[in-house]
Amino acid sequence: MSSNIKRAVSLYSYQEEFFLKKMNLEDCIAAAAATGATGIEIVGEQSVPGCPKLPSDAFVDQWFGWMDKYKVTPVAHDMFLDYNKKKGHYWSDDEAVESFKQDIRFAHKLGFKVIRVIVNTTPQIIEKVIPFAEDHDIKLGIEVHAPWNINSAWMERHWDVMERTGTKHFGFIPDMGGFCRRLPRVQVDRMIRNGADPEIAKFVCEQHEKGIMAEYTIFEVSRMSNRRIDMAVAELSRHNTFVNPLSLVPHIDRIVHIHGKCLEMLEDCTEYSIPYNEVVAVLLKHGYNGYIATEYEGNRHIQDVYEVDSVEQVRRHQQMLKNLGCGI
Amino acid sequence: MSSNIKRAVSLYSYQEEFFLKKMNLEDCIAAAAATGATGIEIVGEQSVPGCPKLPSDAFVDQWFGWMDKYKVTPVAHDMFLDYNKKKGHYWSDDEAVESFKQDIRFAHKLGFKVIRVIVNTTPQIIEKVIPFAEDHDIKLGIEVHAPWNINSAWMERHWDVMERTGTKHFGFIPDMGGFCRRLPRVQVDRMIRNGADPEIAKFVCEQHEKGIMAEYTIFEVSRMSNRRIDMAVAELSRHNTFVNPLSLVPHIDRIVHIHGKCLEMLEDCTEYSIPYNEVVAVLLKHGYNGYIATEYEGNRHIQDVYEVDSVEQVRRHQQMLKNLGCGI
Amino acid sequence: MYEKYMIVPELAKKTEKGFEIGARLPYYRGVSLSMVEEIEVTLDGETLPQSDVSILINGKTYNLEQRENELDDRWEMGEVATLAIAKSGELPAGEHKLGLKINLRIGYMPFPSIRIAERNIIIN
Amino acid sequence: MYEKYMIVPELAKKTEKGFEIGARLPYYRGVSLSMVEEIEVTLDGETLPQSDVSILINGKTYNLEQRENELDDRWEMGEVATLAIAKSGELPAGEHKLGLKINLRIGYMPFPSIRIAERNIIIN
Ligand SMILES: [Mn+2]
Ligand SMILES: [Mn+2]
Repeated sequence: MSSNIKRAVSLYSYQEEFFLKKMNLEDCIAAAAATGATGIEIVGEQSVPGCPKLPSDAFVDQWFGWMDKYKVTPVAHDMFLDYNKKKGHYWSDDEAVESFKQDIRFAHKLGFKVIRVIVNTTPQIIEKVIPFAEDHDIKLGIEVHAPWNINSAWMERHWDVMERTGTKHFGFIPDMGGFCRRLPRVQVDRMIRNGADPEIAKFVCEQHEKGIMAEYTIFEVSRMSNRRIDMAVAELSRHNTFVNPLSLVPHIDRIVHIHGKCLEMLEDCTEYSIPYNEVVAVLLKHGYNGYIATEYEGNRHIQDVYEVDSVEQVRRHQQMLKNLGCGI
Repeated sequence: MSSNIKRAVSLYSYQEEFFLKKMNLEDCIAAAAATGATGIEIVGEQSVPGCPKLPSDAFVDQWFGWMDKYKVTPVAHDMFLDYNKKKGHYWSDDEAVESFKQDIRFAHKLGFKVIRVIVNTTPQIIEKVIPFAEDHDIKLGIEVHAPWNINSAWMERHWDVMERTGTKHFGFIPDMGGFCRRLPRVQVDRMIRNGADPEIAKFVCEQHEKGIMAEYTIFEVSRMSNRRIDMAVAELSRHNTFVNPLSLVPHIDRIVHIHGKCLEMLEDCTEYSIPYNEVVAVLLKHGYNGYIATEYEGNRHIQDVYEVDSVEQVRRHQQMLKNLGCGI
Repeated sequence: MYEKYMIVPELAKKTEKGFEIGARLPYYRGVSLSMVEEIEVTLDGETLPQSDVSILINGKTYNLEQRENELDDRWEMGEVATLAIAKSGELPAGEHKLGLKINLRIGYMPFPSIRIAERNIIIN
Repeated sequence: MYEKYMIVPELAKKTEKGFEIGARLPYYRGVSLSMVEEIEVTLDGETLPQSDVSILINGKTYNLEQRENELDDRWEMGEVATLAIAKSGELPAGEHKLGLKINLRIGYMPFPSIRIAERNIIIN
């Protein structure tokens, strides 16, 4: 089974092993390719020392050598705007634009076609950068990360820029973490390890699955407990949103890339919290034809007590996407 | 200019004058009809004493007499579920279903075709009531009221009932108060009268218009002030949401009715907070063909110091809808 | 909501057992009496026991317990009820500062619906 | 996030001016040194002044003021830096309870990104 949706892996997924130097950059690329994914995404400042400074020609040669060797394509680079990089000084728009352009140069040099724009980037700054992105044929994608959703007020302001400019080089990058019908178990369990009341945790999980608005759950929990850790469990429901996957439909042609967030891939190759089958069905039906890049992020919630196996988690996520009809 | 969108007035809009007995039920119907609206919505428990008990035959005759006299049609009745009507007892599903059925009988007797279902009604209860609604040819519409939106987790659970049952008698009633690009000035001004800091209020309004997520604004205000009234201003941003009107598009065929919320109709017949032109453009483009019922709710925010003129506010709202191509 | 109209001063008067005032329900629809969770009257700064407040509506009188258990009879929107407050001791004729708090139990609101009014009224 | 790996005990040792430990940045990407808002070391329950902590990274040493002003040089992900802590007075050889708090200034986070680690380490 195949479709127009292509599969990629963000090397962010292997951060545990990369952090601990159990895997180097080539190992990450090789592991991604071994899943059958054809695209590579990176957080430049994670994978490439010195980023967003332009990498050396030697590095660039090696990079494209790896792309050839492992038969993968550079897909997306994730950028940040460190507005308060300098203590006590908040960047002017001009400073932010200059930082942004440097990420475009960086991405362009390594062959990426998409830049993941960090969610706090203002619409004005993006509008100023669009011509530069067009010149470098880089599509900018504002990441639609929970608790935002693609129809949020903030995203509507970005949508307005897309509409007004009519550019083909600015769109959305939904992060599938915005479709958590259940609360991620790895997060809840870690909070219980840190002292949260298991009964309250159970209540919060149930309310979330019922679709109760997080503010109501937080209010209820505030009447059950005055402990910060219990309130933190309640707030999981605010940060791990679920919205109807149909919310993507009016924006399908504006989606330039997708983050295939996963926190816990089960042995049967489903994600514990996110009904990928439902989201992917909407994407397929309405003709999304870009990449979904696996973005495993469970490590931070389990590393305190478990051995992290990012490679296996990514493999399962890619297998799931394949099962759902994505990629070759 | 005309379209398939029809215009109604909810008599809820005249609540100030009705409360003070300056207008009786017939006056309200007459005022609605005078705007050119062709449909009537009521909150039964407001307009009809004893509701949801079935009205007397004499009342029913008079009701339909008024409908004929003023050339208007009954459109929608707004119901409630008073789960905790009895102190210390929370209704079972069976009790809720029975109360719901009584509202259906009530609506049916007065010729209404739609029931506005209050937002806290669970999907299970609605699913149990659907056959009864079908028998009475009453369309149930769950009100999508801010801070919910039509793609919220809670609404997705109702959407799931619509999909699974395939019924034509259950859908959504978006309340246009979910499209507040600006915070309602009448609410902000009242809070300033009640002691809120005008500078903080200005900041909150600006953040809201920029599309900043309410939680961020609330956090910022909590660092500026520890006064409850200032926090209440910040929370206005959470309760008066704005989402992209395109969010309605995937659900157009499931929208059974619309609440034309307004809090402050300006002299030029625009609403201060809600960009009706943008929302109505989406509705027209995508073929919504039901009613929009004016629901003026500004009285509660100005009655402390101003004379309320609901009739004029409704007139302006209807004129606005007419200007935008709704109704005859 | 409707705080301004809650207290109906024209109906205020002394009675054998205390005093009466007029009151409107501060809500946009009528409710069964059982949903009126609290009626709290404050006179010249003194909060009076809620069990000393009866409500006269639709030609009937309900004390606190009767009100809480009344699922049928309704306080309709805009209807003026009489609140009869039992109060022993002397109540000087003339102006008094009256406070009225009405708390409604509304199913779809996660929080209690509390409305508070205060005004100077003449009780003769 | 990465609290478990923040302290690198193998690098701990006494120095002329106090002691050293190894440390990793508790974050999923590298940052300029200027974004490391706080490095706070606690030894056996005593919080040591942040101005007494220098960081050795990429072959250079930065004191607090130099670190705050360093916009170019970066602490990359997973890289082990040496924290040199000046401490007068006697430091007995052997096991000590070490606390490390690192606070990062991350532009897209509305709150400070504070991570705290604690472990018993041998300082000889
Ligand atoms: Mn992501
Ligand atoms: Mn409404």
